[in-house]
Parts: sequence; structure tokens; C-alpha cells
Amino acid sequence: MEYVALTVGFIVIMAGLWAIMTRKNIIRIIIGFSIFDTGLHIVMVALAYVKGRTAPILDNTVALDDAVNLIVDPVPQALVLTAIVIGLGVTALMLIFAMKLHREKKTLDIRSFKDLKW
Amino acid sequence: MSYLLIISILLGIIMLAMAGIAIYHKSQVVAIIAAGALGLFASVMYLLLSAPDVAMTEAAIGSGLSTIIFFYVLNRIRTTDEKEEQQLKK
Amino acid sequence: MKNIFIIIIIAAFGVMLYPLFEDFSGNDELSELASFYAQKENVEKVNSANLVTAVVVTYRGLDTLGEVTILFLAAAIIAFSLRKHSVERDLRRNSEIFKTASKVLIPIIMMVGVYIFMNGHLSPGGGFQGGAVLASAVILMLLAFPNIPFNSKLFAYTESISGLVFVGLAAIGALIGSGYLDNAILPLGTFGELLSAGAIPVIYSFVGLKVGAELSNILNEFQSVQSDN
Amino acid sequence: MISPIHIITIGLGGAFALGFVSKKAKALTTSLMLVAIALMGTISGSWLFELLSGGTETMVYTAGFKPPYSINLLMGLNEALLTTMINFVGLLGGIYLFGNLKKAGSHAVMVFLVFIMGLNVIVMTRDAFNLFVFMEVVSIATAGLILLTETGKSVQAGFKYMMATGIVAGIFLLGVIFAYYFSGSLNIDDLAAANITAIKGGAVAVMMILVALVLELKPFPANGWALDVYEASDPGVAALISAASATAFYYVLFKVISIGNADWYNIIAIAGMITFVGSNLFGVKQDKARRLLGYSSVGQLGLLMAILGLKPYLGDKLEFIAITILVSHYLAKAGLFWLAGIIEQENIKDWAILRRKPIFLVLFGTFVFALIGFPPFPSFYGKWELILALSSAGQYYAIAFILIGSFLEGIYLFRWLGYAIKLDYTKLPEIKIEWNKVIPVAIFGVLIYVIGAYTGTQMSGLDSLCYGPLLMIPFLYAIDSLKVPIKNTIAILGVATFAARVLPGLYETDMLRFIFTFIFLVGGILTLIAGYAYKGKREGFYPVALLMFVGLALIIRASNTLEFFYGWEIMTAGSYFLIIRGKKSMPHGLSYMLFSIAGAYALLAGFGLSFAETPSIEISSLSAITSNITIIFSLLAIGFMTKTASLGLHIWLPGAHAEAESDVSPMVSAILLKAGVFGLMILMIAMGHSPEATNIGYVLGWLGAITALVGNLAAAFQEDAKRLLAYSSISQLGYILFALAMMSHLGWMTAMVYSINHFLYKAILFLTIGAVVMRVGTHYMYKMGGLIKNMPMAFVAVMIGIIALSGVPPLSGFAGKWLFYNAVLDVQWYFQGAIVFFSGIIAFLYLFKLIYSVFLGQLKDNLRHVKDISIWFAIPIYTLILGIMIFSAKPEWVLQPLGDMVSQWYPNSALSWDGGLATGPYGYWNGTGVMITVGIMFMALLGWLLLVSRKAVKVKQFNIVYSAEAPQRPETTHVSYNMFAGYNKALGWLVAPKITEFWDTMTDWVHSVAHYGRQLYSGNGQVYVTYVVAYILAIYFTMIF
Amino acid sequence: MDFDLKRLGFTLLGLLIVLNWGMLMSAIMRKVGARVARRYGIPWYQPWIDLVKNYALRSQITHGIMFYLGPVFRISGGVGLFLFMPMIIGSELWMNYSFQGDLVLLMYFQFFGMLGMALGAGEGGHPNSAIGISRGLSQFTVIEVPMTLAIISLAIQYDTLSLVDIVKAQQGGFQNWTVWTNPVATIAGMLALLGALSHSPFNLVKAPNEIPIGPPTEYHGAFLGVLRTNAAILHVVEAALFMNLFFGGATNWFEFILKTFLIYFWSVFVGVVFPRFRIEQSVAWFLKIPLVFGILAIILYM
Repeated sequence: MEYVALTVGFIVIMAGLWAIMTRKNIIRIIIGFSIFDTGLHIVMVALAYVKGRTAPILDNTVALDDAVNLIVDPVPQALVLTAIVIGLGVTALMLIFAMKLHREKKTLDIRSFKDLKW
Repeated sequence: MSYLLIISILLGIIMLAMAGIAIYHKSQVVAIIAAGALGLFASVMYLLLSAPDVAMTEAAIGSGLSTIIFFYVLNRIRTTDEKEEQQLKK
Repeated sequence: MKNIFIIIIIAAFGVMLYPLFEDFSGNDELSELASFYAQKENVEKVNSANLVTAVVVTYRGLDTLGEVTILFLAAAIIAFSLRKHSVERDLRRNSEIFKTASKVLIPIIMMVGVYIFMNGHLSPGGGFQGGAVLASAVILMLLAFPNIPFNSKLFAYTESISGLVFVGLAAIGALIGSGYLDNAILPLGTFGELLSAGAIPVIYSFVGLKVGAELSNILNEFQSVQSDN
Repeated sequence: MISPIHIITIGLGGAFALGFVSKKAKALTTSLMLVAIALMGTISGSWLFELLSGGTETMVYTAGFKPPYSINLLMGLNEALLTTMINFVGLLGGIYLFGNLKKAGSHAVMVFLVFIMGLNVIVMTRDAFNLFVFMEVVSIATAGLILLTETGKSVQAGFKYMMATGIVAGIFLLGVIFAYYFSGSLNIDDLAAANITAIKGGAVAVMMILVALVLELKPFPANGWALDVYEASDPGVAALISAASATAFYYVLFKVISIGNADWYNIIAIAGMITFVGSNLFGVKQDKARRLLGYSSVGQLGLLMAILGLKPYLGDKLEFIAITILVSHYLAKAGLFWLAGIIEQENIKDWAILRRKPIFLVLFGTFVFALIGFPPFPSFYGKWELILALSSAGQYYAIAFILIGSFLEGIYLFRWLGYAIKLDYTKLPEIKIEWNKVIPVAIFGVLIYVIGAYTGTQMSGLDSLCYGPLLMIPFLYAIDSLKVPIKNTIAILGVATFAARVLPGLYETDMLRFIFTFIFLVGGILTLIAGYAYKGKREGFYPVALLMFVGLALIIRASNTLEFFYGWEIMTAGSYFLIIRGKKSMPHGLSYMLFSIAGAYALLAGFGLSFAETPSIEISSLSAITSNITIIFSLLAIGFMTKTASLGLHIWLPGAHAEAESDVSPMVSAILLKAGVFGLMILMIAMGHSPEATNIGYVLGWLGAITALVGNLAAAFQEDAKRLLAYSSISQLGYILFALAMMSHLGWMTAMVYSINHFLYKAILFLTIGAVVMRVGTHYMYKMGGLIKNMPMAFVAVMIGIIALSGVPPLSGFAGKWLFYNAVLDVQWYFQGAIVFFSGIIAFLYLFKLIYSVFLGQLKDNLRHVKDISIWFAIPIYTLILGIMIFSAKPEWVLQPLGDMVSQWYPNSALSWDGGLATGPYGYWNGTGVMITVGIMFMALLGWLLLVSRKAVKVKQFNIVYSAEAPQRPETTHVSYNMFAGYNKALGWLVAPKITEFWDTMTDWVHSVAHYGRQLYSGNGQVYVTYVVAYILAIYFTMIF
Repeated sequence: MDFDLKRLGFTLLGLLIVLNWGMLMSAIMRKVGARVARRYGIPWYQPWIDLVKNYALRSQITHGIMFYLGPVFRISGGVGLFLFMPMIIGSELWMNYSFQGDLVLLMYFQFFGMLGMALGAGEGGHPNSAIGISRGLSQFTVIEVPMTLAIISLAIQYDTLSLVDIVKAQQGGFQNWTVWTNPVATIAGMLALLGALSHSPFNLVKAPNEIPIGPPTEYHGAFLGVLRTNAAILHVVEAALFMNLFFGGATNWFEFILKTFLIYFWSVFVGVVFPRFRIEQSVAWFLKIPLVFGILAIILYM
């Protein structure tokens, strides 16, 4: 199962990159980033998985003494948690930029924002 | 275990489809929703991978709030476009 | 033509990712690091049932601090860069049913949010998830009652106080505990109870409040900017 | 000590607490932020102090667990230094941005504070994922700061920035998580120890981490977004990005690189060098100030990256080199960006506005020189150590790349400086002075000197006297508002004091140095005397003139190559400013500077290689070199020959000397060029005896001969009097090169006699012609004429000058010619000798043209009332004439000591003295006798003529036998216009400006490459993302193959 | 320094001989030239008449100091050349002051007069004099090329730059003359001589007949007299130089007169046959054939 997740994660990452590199609409590019992030998260969670184990929460079903052999890796999960929130911040900020770009030129075509070059 | 595998494969296919829609669908709205849905299906996948915390976060933040913000911005851009058009018509 | 180039790039990217996939063999057991976290004596040092929370708030608390900072930054940036433009509010009238339903739902959603972050050390969820839920209540409010003045000052204070408490607790850990963000500055309590895990529930609650306030602020800014031109 | 973790407490707590301050109290908010940054700075500064005074570094653990179980931060010397730097520039940057921040409100202030805090953390943290989080903090804060001044461009730049960093962060995260998977730890030290690169996947993970960090340093060509940010964001923000962020990210790469295997050093070195060269190449074509600074920033980061990558070769020098160059970049680039914000001019040509407030110009110049790596700035020492270390390790390609990149950077920086110094600023607006913006720049300007001086004290081999005399310069600058006579007196006294300290005793101990010191310092005093002729304040002249003389003195005093190079660069800087003072000198100043830099780099490379051969920087150790002599000798010779303006490297000279001010021309011609001669002599003394050097000497001999010929021919075809003299200098230096290259007793005697003579007569000629030009207001000879009547003093001086120059007996020039013949026959260089002789005769052409066109012929109407040259010019001129006369009457007084001196290196084979009669291997010559014979004969014949023509009547100007139109004619029909037309038809092809064309073509090539190359930066953010991804892939595929 | 009156006396006597011989020779040459052109020509004593006339001329003008000094420089150049040149080999007293310097001194001292003349004529303010000088200088520079090469060749051959030693080495029979021992250098030298004496085809510098050009136009009276004096001396001394270099020098005055006459005649002979060159032509010409001979002369003796 983790292999499936990893594969899916990688493909989603590449799909996100594809969107970022080919779509001309800025909103779509930002969606691309969002997809790219999601792919990363899937990969990270897949790496945390340990075959046939349960969530790293030590409640009634998981004995404290034997937790080492029962739970999946909490570390990548914690990292994903952080990454998701960071992703939200980045997305929000990019959208702000998108709005401002649109306000400037009344278009969202990335090709029309080339005032700075060379 | 094999049924979990099948589910995960199915989930994966759906997710890829969602990604495709998000990238290629003509409508921005559908694209945004598809991207949100991608997050939701991902969170299901996280549950399968024994990561309830991540699943919750992804659902609430990654697909939920993000999508809302996307809509806000899209809405904002659209309204200005509409106003522009109206002004042009006038 | 250009797309062909990009296809090649993406394909090459795939080639680059392949060794990662190739050398990935799943996990049969925990890494040394994770085992340490899961060992009984160490669990008892933190005393949080949810190990993810233990990692997020204590072991890797500095990351969380940064994470909170990022949301804080995003909110601040959005605030100062949109402030210049925001003016009137959209005064669409909503249906009575929606309004009434909202009146009922908003407190419930808020309760759920608070529950989520208060129990972050026991069950799945925590400050971020809870905060997001709190923010969704605020969205609902914004949508249902757009003409209620949004008390951004309240949110700002909430945000600041929560942030200060977080940083303050962290610093206290460094001053009287055994390190920055040490959760043992408060009594560790009994494993599995609400008032356990030392400073974790306190920190996570304030993180929840902070995240909620920040997200609300962000959403409010986006909302209020909608109709300007 | 306060735990460094509280930098975070203060930064974040401060940011959160600012929410409580009333939104109205904007100034208060901003001030509080500054207090917070100051507190952070205090913490890091106190750690720096502690660690410098022998404290031990400390590891900060969080959460009460040891790593890898929790995140840890390190506060070592590097971290302390860098965080202090970051906080300091943050504080000053905050002061600089005070107005903007206040306007933008408390949220912006918070963003600023968090930005600085984030940078601190990424420097200190030892955890890979924590690094990721705070890198995101920093990039988001940066994006926010870019929005501080919201223009269309800044928003575009910000979005491109976010796109690029978004991808980079994603790649970094992917790398980190897989690194965790393969190693089981997130701690950087553990990752390094785990050596996961052994696994293929692990190698990819490491690659992703490192390439992401490299990308954060904006490697060429995946850096279009960064340039946009530099250009479009507020200069205050750009300063922080360039100084603070770059510092922090560089250090991140510095500490994380250990997780990679040895190949990574090469990859990063190559990436850095490509960036350094590529970015500076594209910068050549850029004319927008801030974007140009961006190119420069990126280039400097590339250099730093290369230095890091070269770590295996640099050994324990790495930190010194990296820190000096980093600090220079940090101070200079922040200063320049801030300056850009103060003057608010986009186009670099409009930077002439700096002259409205000359102190800004001084600051600008300081930063430019610091960036290029001139002494006394820290980067000078860094570059020195870098080249030395690299050559010890045999990394010649790296040396070439680094020097080429620096040179390209020099092109645009000095062109820019030239614009600022020379272009018209009267149409530009006043500069708005806001003190909060000026103070940070000023502080950095002072700091760069202080740190430079401190670095100098850390260098072994650098005598403290090397920067002692430099103190004269700020002093002279401080009194720059005084009138010329006072300053001139002080300057003369300064040089005289120095001369009085250095000269006594030198005659007995070191004749060579005595002679050159005499030429440099006594010549300096004489030419300075002419300065009394100037009225008003003559702002900026004295500091730079003294700078040059100090440099010259340092060259003489140098006992090791470091001191020598130090003096050389000081001298170059001073002479550059002197040259560029001329009215039309902008392009000439630039070409002088570029040739000088190139020459200096050749020297640097040569010194580096020689250090590699004999691990010593003592000049005397040059003689111990046994291998690689050809390359070392050639490099050093080329370096010196740029100063002696040998053919091929001469194109800077005519313009530079001709357009310089009247008393500057003799300084740079009669005096400065001798520095190159001195260098060549030092070189040949040390290395000339080897067979390889003899072979090169043969080539140099031909080169000198051809230089002499072409220089003289070109001089004959000049219309501009000073340009004529300038070409004459080229040719004279060609003689000297030729004579030196003979590497024999007589050859060197010849060279020394030529050097002394050239000093004497070229100073006379340039001073006189300069004084004449001051009176008549034109350089063009055909606009003068008949001035003998108004300026007899000048005429006599020029006449004696040209007789001496031409080598006609009985004046001293003949001594050189006579020695020359004997020397040529002695070493059997017949053909070269014939060419030199031929060119010596050609000298008559231009000498006659000079004296005829200026002083003889018909007096022009508009010059009928000019006065004779200023007495202040006449004094040095006639002093020098006295020198020539003594030399001519008693050549043995000079020649015998010279012979003794040269015998040290080349034993005297045949030259013997019998009273005044010199007998060489081939001929004999009695200078005194000839002088007396000619004198008596001349007087007798004069008496005879006086007797027979006693009835001669003095007639008016136009009383001549003439049958055509009036003598007053337009220039083109003037007799001295195109005077040697027939000669030109026959031999003009020899002086066709082939070499100028060659260099022009080179320049065109560089510009074309830059022009087409930089179109890579299409402006499309998406394309930049593609570059970023392609860059990652390129690195990956480089790595696996 | 062995300054003694006896030497001075002999030197002055020699100068007198050279001066008169020079005038006579120029008269002969003009006569020859006239006869070739089927004219009668001047009487042989004409130069003396001209000289006396010039010195005696009443109206004399000057344009200034340099105008005055120019002829002095010029004649100093001529006389100085004479002074530093050995005249009669074998006689210590006819060696003049050649012990004070060698060939290099002689070569460079030639310029002394030229430069002075150029300056003096320059102050005359006559544009044409400047043209004449510029042409003269141009031509002179290239003449020196084959000349120098020839001299270097001799210096290699005789291992000395001392003119006295070179002459002495050629004693003991005409087979020892340089013209036989080093014919190539001699050719180069003799070609250079053509230019040095400024006869046709290299006489554009003087252009004596067609246009009023060059220094002689502006100078007259005593100044011209001085210049004429110098011309007479210089022609003989130049010829003597070549005699010393290539034709074994002279051991007595008869030999001296014969050899200088023949050398001088050589240039006249060429001048009568060839038409005049323009200045760029003569510059180019000297850098072709004579240059080749000069280089050859060195290569043969290297």
C-alpha cells in the first residue's frame, strides 16, 4: 500500500510541476503548486507507514509497553502537519500576489508580466 | 490486506484524475474544487496509512481552507472583470 | 515545441525520482528515532498519548513555532498589503434559513474546534486542526452576517496573546526547565487524562487560538477586499 | 551569557507583542522593533565577543532532549559572527526603512522583525527540517517585504520569487524526508555521519537538499527571479536580501554541504564559478542600477559558492577567505543598495547625481573598490589568500575562472564609477537627504575600512607601514575644502617627509630602490609644485595624488609579494582617480582601470603560482623557483607590461595621458610608468637567470623593439600635443623593455639610463606642454604656433627636452644611445637593435612637429596675448633641466654607480672608465669631453655669426618671402596638420589601429555575448521555474555521470 | 684631457682644407651637371664669390633668437662631425677629436645640425620651410635604416664601433677595404649615401630650382653664408665618413681628396640619371632595396 501511495505521490508531484510549467493562467499555476504540495505530503506519509501498524496514538488499543512494535512512525507525520500549514500560508500569499497582478494588468496570463527582464 | 491495497489503488486513480481535472478543466471553479477534492482523497489515503492527525489537517486546512481562499480570490477577480465588462458596455 | 521540452524535463524528473522509489522498501519497524519516542520511559517523560502531538509540540516544538510564525507572517502580509484597498463590505442579504442555521451551527462548530485542540495530546487533532475549525465558524459567520462588524482587534489581541504565551512558555522552559519548549515545566499529570502532558495542552490550546485567529484574519481580509475596486 | 535561543524569544515575542501597540502609534511600533533587533544583536554580539576572547561554542538543546530526538542550535564562532552581521544589517536596514515601515504599519514591522529572526535561526539550527521551516519563514517574509513598496514591478518580482522558492522548498522537503527515511535522523550532523550517499536513493535525497540550497543562492542561470527581486523591491529590502539573506543562506550551504560526498565540492565549485562568470558577463550589458547590483550580488554569491566548493584545496584558509569576501560583499552590497535608494536614479548614467554630495561619491567609490577586491578592503586579502591557496593546490582552472569573473565585474563597476565621476549632473535633481538613510550607508562605509584594517593586521607578512601612510588620505580628504596652496604644501610636505625617511641610507644599501624612490618621490614633489599654479580648491585631487604616491612608495618598500601587490593596487587606484580627473577622461579612465585590473590579476596569478613553487611570499624567494618558470615569468611580465604599456597592452595610455590634467600627465607618464619598469626589474633580478626566462626575454626584446617603433610612428601622426607625448612614452617604455630584456650588464645599464632620462625629459615635456595647454586652452598643435615669442621659457624647456629625448649629443639622451649600441652588439640582437634605432630616428619627426607647431611658425591671432607658462610650472621644469644638464656634463656620476649596481646581477664584462672616458666592448665615449668640445665650437660659431650678421634687423611676423595666400589658414591646410603626410602614405600601415581594433572586437564580443545571453532571462516567471527544475536535473545528471 | 694648441691648430687647418675642397667640389659638380645638360655652367670660383657676397650683404633680417641660432646649430653639426672624424690615418694630429667618441657619436651628431636647422627655419614663420623640413626629416629617417644596418654589419665584422679602428683594420692594401671584404654592407651604405647627400632622385627635400621652398629661401645674407659654409664642409665630411667606413680611409691628403671626390661623384652620377622621387616614394624605396641589402649584410656576418 505504501508503494501505491509513494507512486501516486510522485506522479502527483510531477503533475503539479507540469501544471506549474505549462499552464498560463496564474490561478492554475497556483493550483499546480497546491497539487505539488499534496504530492509531497502523500510521499511523506507513505514513508512514515510501517506495515500493518496503527496510528501513533497510545490509547486503549495500543499498549504503552509495546508501543514500539505497534505504531507507525510519528515523525514524518509531524513534519507533514507542519508542511501542510506552511503550504496554506504560501498558497494564500501567492493568491494575494495573483490578485495584485490581476489588478495591475486585468489579466492572469503569466506571459503578460514580463516588465522585468534581462 | 489486499482490499486495502485495492482501495488505495482506486484512491490513487481517483486522485490522479482529480489532478488532471484540476490542471486541465476549462472552468476555474471546477479546477479549484478538483484540487480540493484531491486533498480530501489524499486525507482518506492518510487514514489508510494510519495517519489520522495528518488526515484531519489535510482535510481542514489543505483542502478546506485553501479552497475557500481560492474561491475568495477567484470571486474577487471575477467581480472586477464583470465590472470592467459593464463599464466597457456603458 | 516548448511543451515537448517540458515533457522531457518532467520525464527526466521522473528518472531522478526513480532511485528514491527503487531504494524504498517500506518500513518493517520504526526508525531508531521513532522508537525512542515510543519507548515507555520516554513517553512518560512527555506524557502525551498522541505521539504526533508530542513530536509536534515538544520534540520538534521549534518547528511548530516556525509554523505558527508562517501563518502569522501570512496574516500580517495579507493585512498590510490588502489594507490599502479594502473599503466597503458586500451587503448581500442572505436567506433566513441560512442565518438561523448559522446561529445554531456557529457555537457548535466552535465547541468542536476547542475540543479538538484541547484534546490534541490525547486524540488525533490539535492546535492546527482545531484552529482551522474555529476559522470555519468565522467564515460561516462572515457569510451569514456580512454586516456584523468584524472585530479584528479582538482577533489581533487573541493572536498576540496566544503567540506571547507560546513564546513565553517556550522561554520559561529554557529558563527553569531543561530546555526551550520543555513541556515539563507544568506537572505532567496522569497519562491519558486531559490535564496531563505538562505544557502540551496549554501550548496547543493557544496554538489553536492563534491559528484560529490568524486564519480568521486572513479570511476576513479576503472577504473585505472582495468588493473594492 | 544569555542563551542564543532567546534571539527567537525576542524576535517572535517582539513580533507578537507588537500586536498590542496601538495601530496609530506607528513610529513607536517601528522603534520597538528596532529595539528588539538591537537586543537580538546584543545577544549575538556578546557571543561573538565571548567566542573571540576564547570562549567555547555552545549547543542549545530544546525540549530537554538531546539531538537527534529534538532540535538543537549551535552557537559557534561562525554562527556568532554571522548572526551579528545579520542583526547589525537588520538594525541599520530597519533604520533605513524607518519611513517605509512606519507608513506600512505594524504588520509590516512584524514581518521585518520575523525576517531577521528567521535568518538568525537558519544560521544556528542544526536540524534539517527546522531549517526548512525557517527557510520558509524567511522566504515568506521576503515576499512580504517585497510588497513593502508596491509597484507593478515589485508584485511581479514577488510572484516570480514565490514560484521559484516554492519549487526549491518542495525539492528541499523531498530531500529531507528521504534523507530521514534512509538515515533515520533529521539532524545535520547525523546525516553527515550516516553517509547515505552510498545508497542511490540516499544520494538523490542529498542531491535534492544540496541543490535546493544552491538554488537559494541564485546560481546562474536559474536566477532570473532573483534579479527581478533585486531590481524591483525597495532598495532597503534588496540590501537586506543581498546582505543578510545571502549571508545566512551561504552559511546554510556551508554547514550542510558535509552531508554530501566529496563530489559535491566539485559540483558546487563549478556551479559557483559558472555563476560568477556568467552573471558578471551579463552584467556588462546592464544599465539599470539596481538590476546591475543584482547581477553583482549573484556573481559574488557565485564566488562564495565556488570558494566553498574549493574547500578541499583551501584547507584551513577556507574560513578566512570566505569570511573576508563575504564581509566585503555584505558591507559593499548593502551600502550600494542603500545608496541606490537614496539617490533614486534607475539608470547608471544618472548616478552622476552623486556628485551633488561628494561624500556619497566617496562612499560609492569605496564600495566599488571593496567589491573588486582592492586594498585595504577585506576582500583584497581574501582574494590573495584564495589565489595563493588555489595555486598551491594546482587549481589553475579555478584561478582562471575567478579572475575572469572578477575582471568582468570590474568592467561594469568601473564603467559605472566612471559615469558617476564624469557625466554631467547639472540636469539631475537634488538628492533628498533623509538622515535615517544616510547614516547606515555612512556606518557601512566606515566599517569597511575598519574591518579592512583589522584584516590587514591579521595577515602575516604585511608591514604595518603599509597602511600607515594611507592615513594621509583621509586627512587630506578632510581638509579638502581648503584652498590649493595650503593643501599643496601639505601634500608636498607629506611626500617630502616620506622621502626624507626613506631615502637616506638607501643609496649605500640598495641603489636600485634608491633610484626608483628618487624618481617616484622627488619626481612627485616636483610635479606637485606645479599644482600651485591651480586656483580655487581643486577638490579631490590631493587625496588621490597622495594615494598614488603612497602606493608607489609601498611598491619600493615591499619585501614580499603581498606588500608589493598591496602597493601595486593602491597605486592603481590612486592613478585611476588621477587619470579620470581629466575633462574627457571617462573612457580612458575605464580602459586604464581594466587593463590595470587585468594586469594585476596576471600578477596575482603569477605570485600565486610562485607561492605554490616555493611556499614563501618573499620576493627573494622568486629566484628559488625551479619549475613552471615560463608561465610564472610570463604572467608577471604581462602584469608589469600593462603598466609599461607595451604593444598590445598600450591602448589605454594615449587617451589616459593626453586627457589628464596638466600636472597629472607628468605624474602618470614620467613617474607612474616606472612602476612597471621597477616591477620588471625585480622580476628579472629574481628569475631572469634561468634559460626559460632568457627565452621569454628574447620575445620581450622583440616586443619592446616593435613597441618602440609603432609608438614613435603613431606619435608622428598625432595632432594632439599631449597625445603625441603619450605615444612617445609608449615608445620610450618600449626601449626600456627592450633594454631590460637583453638581461646583460650593458642592457640593464641602458634601461636604467633610459628610465632616468625618460623621467627627466618626459616630466619636462609634459609639464611644459601641459602648462602651455593651460594657457592656450587647446591640445591641438595646429591651433598653436609661434608661441616662442610669448613663451620663451617654455620653448627653451621643450627644446632641451627634445634634444635630450632624441639622444643627440651632447645631452644625456646620448648616454642611453651609446650604451644601447654597445649592448645590442654585445648580445647580438642586431635586427631588433636596428628597429629600435630606426624608431629612435622617427622620434625626430614628432619632436620637430611638437616644437615647430607649438612654438615656431606663425603666431595665431587669438594667442597673441598669452603669457608665458606659470612660474609654478617653470620651477619644477627648470629643476629637471638642471638635472639633465648635470647628467649630460658628468654622465660618469650617474653611470658609474649604475654600473656597480648592475654588476650585482650581471657582472661587468667590458665597460671601463677612465675619468670621463667610457670604453665599452665596442666603442668609447667621453661625455664630458664631447660636451666641452661642442660647447666651445658652438660658442665660437655663434660668435662668428654674430660678427658677420651684426647688422641684422628684427622684422615683423609676416615679413617673409611668400607669394600665395595669407598664412592664417584653416586647420586642414595648416602645415603642421598631417605634417608627415608622405611618411604616412609610406609607413602609415604600420600604425593602423590594429590593436585597438582587436580590443574593440573583444569588447564587442563580450557585449554581444552578454546581450544575447541575458535574453535567457525572458521575464516570464514560469520560464524561470523551468530553469530551476532544469538546473536541478542538470546537477543530478552531472552527478550520476 | 690632452688639450693642446697644436692639435687645435691642425684641426683648424684641416677644417680650412675641407671647406675649400668642399666648395671646389661643389663647383665642379655643378659644372659637370651643366655640361651634361649642355649648358656652359658656372666658373670654378663661383662658390667663393657667393660666399663672400653672402657674408657681405648689407640687408639682413632676423625673425628671432631661434632664427639666429638655427644656422649656428647647423654649422655646429657640420663642424662637429668634422671634429669627431679621423681625417688622415697614420697621423695623430689629423685625427681631430675622434678620441672623444666613436661611430655612435658621429651618427647621432648628424642630427644636431639638422634639428637646429629645423628649429631655426621654423621660426622664420615661412610655411614652406616647415614643409621642407618635414620632408627632409621623413627622408632622413629611412636613409638611416640601411645605414645603420651597414654600420652594425661593420661593427660585427671588425668587432668595434670605433671609426679609427675600422679604418686601421682596412690598411695594408686595397684588398683589405671593406668594399671587398663586405660588399653587401657597402652597397647598403652607398645607397644610403645617395639620400644623405640629397641629390636627385632624393632632392625633393631641397627642390633647388622649381619652387621657393626649404630653409635656404628664408635665410639670406650672413645666415645663408653660414649655411653655405656648412654645406661645403658637410659634403666633404659625409664623403669622408663613407671613405673611412668602406674605402680604407686616407693616409694622405691626396688620397683623401681623390676618394672623397669619387664618392661624391657617385651620388652626382646617379642624380643625373634618375628623376626625382616624391617623398613617400623615397621613403618606400629606402625601405625596400637598401633595407634588403642591409639585412643581408648582417645575416652574412652574424
